[in-house]
Amino acid sequence: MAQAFTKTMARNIFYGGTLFFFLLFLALTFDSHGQFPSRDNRAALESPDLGPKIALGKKLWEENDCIGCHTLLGEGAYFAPELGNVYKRFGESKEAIMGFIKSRPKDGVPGRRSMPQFNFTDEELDALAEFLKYVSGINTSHWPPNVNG
Amino acid sequence: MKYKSQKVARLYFIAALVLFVAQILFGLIMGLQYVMGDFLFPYMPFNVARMVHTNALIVWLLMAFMGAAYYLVPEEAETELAMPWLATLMFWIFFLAAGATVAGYLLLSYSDLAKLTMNDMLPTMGREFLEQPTITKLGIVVVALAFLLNIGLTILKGRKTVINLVLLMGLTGLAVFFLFSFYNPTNVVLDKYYWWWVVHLWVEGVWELILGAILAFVLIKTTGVDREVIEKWLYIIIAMTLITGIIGTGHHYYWIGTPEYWQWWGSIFSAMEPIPFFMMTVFAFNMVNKRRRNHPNKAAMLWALGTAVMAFLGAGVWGFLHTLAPVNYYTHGSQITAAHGHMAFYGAYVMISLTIISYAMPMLMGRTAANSNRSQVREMWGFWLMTISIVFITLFLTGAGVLQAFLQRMGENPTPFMVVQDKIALFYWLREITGVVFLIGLIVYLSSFFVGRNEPEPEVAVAE
Amino acid sequence: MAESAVVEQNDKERRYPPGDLAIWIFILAELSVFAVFFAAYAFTRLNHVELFNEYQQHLDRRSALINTLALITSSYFVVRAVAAIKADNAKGCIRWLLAAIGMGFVFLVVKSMEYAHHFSLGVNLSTNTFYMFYLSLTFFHFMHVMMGMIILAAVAFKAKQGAYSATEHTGVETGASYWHMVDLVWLILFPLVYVMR
Amino acid sequence: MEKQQKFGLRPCTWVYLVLVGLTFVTFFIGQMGLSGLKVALAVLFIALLKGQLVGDFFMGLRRVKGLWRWPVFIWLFIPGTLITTAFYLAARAST
Repeated sequence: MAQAFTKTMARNIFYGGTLFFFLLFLALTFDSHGQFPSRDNRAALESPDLGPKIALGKKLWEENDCIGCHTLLGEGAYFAPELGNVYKRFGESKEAIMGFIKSRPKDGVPGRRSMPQFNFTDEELDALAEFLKYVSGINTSHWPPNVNG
Repeated sequence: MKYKSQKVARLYFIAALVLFVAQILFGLIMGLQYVMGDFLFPYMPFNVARMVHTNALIVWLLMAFMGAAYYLVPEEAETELAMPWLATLMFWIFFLAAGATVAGYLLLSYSDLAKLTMNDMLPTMGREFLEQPTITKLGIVVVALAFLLNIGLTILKGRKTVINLVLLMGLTGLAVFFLFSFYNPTNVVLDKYYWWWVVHLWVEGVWELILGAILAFVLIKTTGVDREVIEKWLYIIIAMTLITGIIGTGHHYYWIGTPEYWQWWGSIFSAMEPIPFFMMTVFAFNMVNKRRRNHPNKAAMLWALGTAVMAFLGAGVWGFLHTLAPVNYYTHGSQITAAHGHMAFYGAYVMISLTIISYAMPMLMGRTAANSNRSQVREMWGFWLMTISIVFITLFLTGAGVLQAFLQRMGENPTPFMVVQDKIALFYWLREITGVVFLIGLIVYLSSFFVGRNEPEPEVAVAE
Repeated sequence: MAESAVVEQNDKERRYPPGDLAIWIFILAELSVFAVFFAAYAFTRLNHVELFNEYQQHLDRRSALINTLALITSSYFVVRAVAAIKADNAKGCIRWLLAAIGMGFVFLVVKSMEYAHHFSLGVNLSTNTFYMFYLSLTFFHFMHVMMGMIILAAVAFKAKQGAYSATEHTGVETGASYWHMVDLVWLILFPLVYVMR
Repeated sequence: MEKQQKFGLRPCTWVYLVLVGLTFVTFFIGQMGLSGLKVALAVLFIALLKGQLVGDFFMGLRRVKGLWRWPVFIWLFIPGTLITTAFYLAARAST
């Protein structure tokens, strides 16, 4: 197909098509922003009581690289359980989550995967649990399929 | 090699290969931790090994891309690099920053590293693939800007070819979308939404421009096919890539709190994403069949064709396997994702990096066009060992993933995560063994740089 | 006319469709996306027949009629533009192209009025599955109309500069092919979304 | 140019008039509120016919030989079949 298609036209399609679909992507992004408030559990974030706790919880989540073993809403590492729904899995109990994190043995469990002992303070534990509770309130279109994540 | 300043690429390529070794070693550690959970615990928890594994990959690919740019841009532009000294300086800054960051990961606890680097001032750490301390991220931006300046000026003062333009667009896009890594709101949905603007728009967007440009360059050089033909294919392929890939971002927006229409938009467009990869395969084989000369560097040709095939398999086929929302509902965040990730990254980006290294390294080492026959044969052994290993790693992880989805997410009595992990341990063992074969392949590959150095280049019959 | 003889010979035995083949690769990609979208609509409707039938009644079929006529007419004008340039009539070609763009504007205005009506009622992509499809399909198509108009305008501009003639008019055919594709998609979209129940 | 004019009109003009006519047919079917499988499929068939006319006469595919003769036909055929199937299943489920 020697001259059936030309470089100029291929170039025009590249520039035009890219611009076109990027604009479409921006339009959908704009619409998504309109929908986020009804799905992203904003009430918890904006509550003067919980908001700062969640923020601290997310900071701890990040500064201990929890995502390096766990998934959160399915994204992260696949070494340890999904935590987006851990609040539900642990019977909607913040105390259970805090207890679990707190009780990890320092030297691990022989022969098995185990979570490190992070020596969090009670305030930090509470913040982390509050963060995980907040995430469990996000509307994820019924994912994961069941409580096991 | 036509221009003296191209030589700076050698530094980048060598560093890239060093980091490649690190990546594989830490991959093996992780693989072992999957089946022997207490291995190196608590000195090196899994997340630390994983950070080194993934970050080393990203940095070495960036190094290889930069090296590729420093090599091919002057040759395409037919002029010396604008500022060779800046390229060397930036290399050392980048390499030392990467080294310091890895040392930080290994020697400090991650939270201490966060404190030390004052993450509080601009918290960006602790998100997958973007674990680097904020200061490292800023360093990457500086290096990227200096690099773009250098490359941009070179292109401006020289011949403007399509390959150079596409490469420059890809690299600019890479730098621009990286800026979204500095946006880190508390709102997890927003955080994730824009996190993908870095990750997806990199690997399924602008990086493919870089891939296309490098592949086109190597094909022009090794096949002698008319530039005009190769360039129009390049345009049409990258056009299809972005047409499908930009809205294809939607396949990450199914279950993270984003509106449900993304399930449709994402499924439909990402289902089209294999098309450009398929076109790339057709293109590469077509060009090689139409070649006007037989280049003495057979190994580079093998890598180029390998890239085209493996990128289609890894990114195209394995991506398609789980991209449709109803399937992804069961496979999201499972070992299927890991399987796809391994073959796609190897097939597309690792292989294109090794393609340009294979093509350019002989010249950078002072040879005319190719390594000796012995060295090339050794290199091809490395190619096959690594490529076949990655295929099996992918198959084993796919097996693990299918079982995981089945046991953990389907059926009447779904099984908890850790129980499932025990049940599929066999696949992890097989994966780890294959990983060792991959390492052997890598060693064989690296050894090819040291054999037959004083032997002559293979002679080739001139094709008509 | 000597030229028309050449043209006819070209027209009789073509291996490739009119215009640059690159645009046809693009057209095929676009058509595939729409095809999947149509099939998705039909099969999703299968599970929500009543919802789809109910909300279909909320659409303004009269606007859709006007729009269908606008696009068909516009497509026809583009056919005449190609015929004009094949007769070496660049002025006529430009006039037909401008008329086609004008019909495109009619489409955009009418469709925007429809959208304004829906938005004033608070309808959006997340309202329900029917509206998700209705808005996605029509808006995606809407953007194609805009894109097509830009392409036609570019072709008209180049024609004005004298870039095309009876012997060299691939550019006109390329733009025309794209525009017909936009029309073609709407011809299926209109009955599927507005009428079939 | 267009030699085979009939009643002084070009083929493309005839096609245009047919397209307009068929559009009104579809519209009135909608206005009359007709529903049911047969009506839906009739409407679909009209649409596919219109699509084929556009492909053949407007896009000029009728003059193309070989592979490229068929993209529009195939494009109409596959979604047409799928839509027919889906509407058939929907109608069967509701009775």
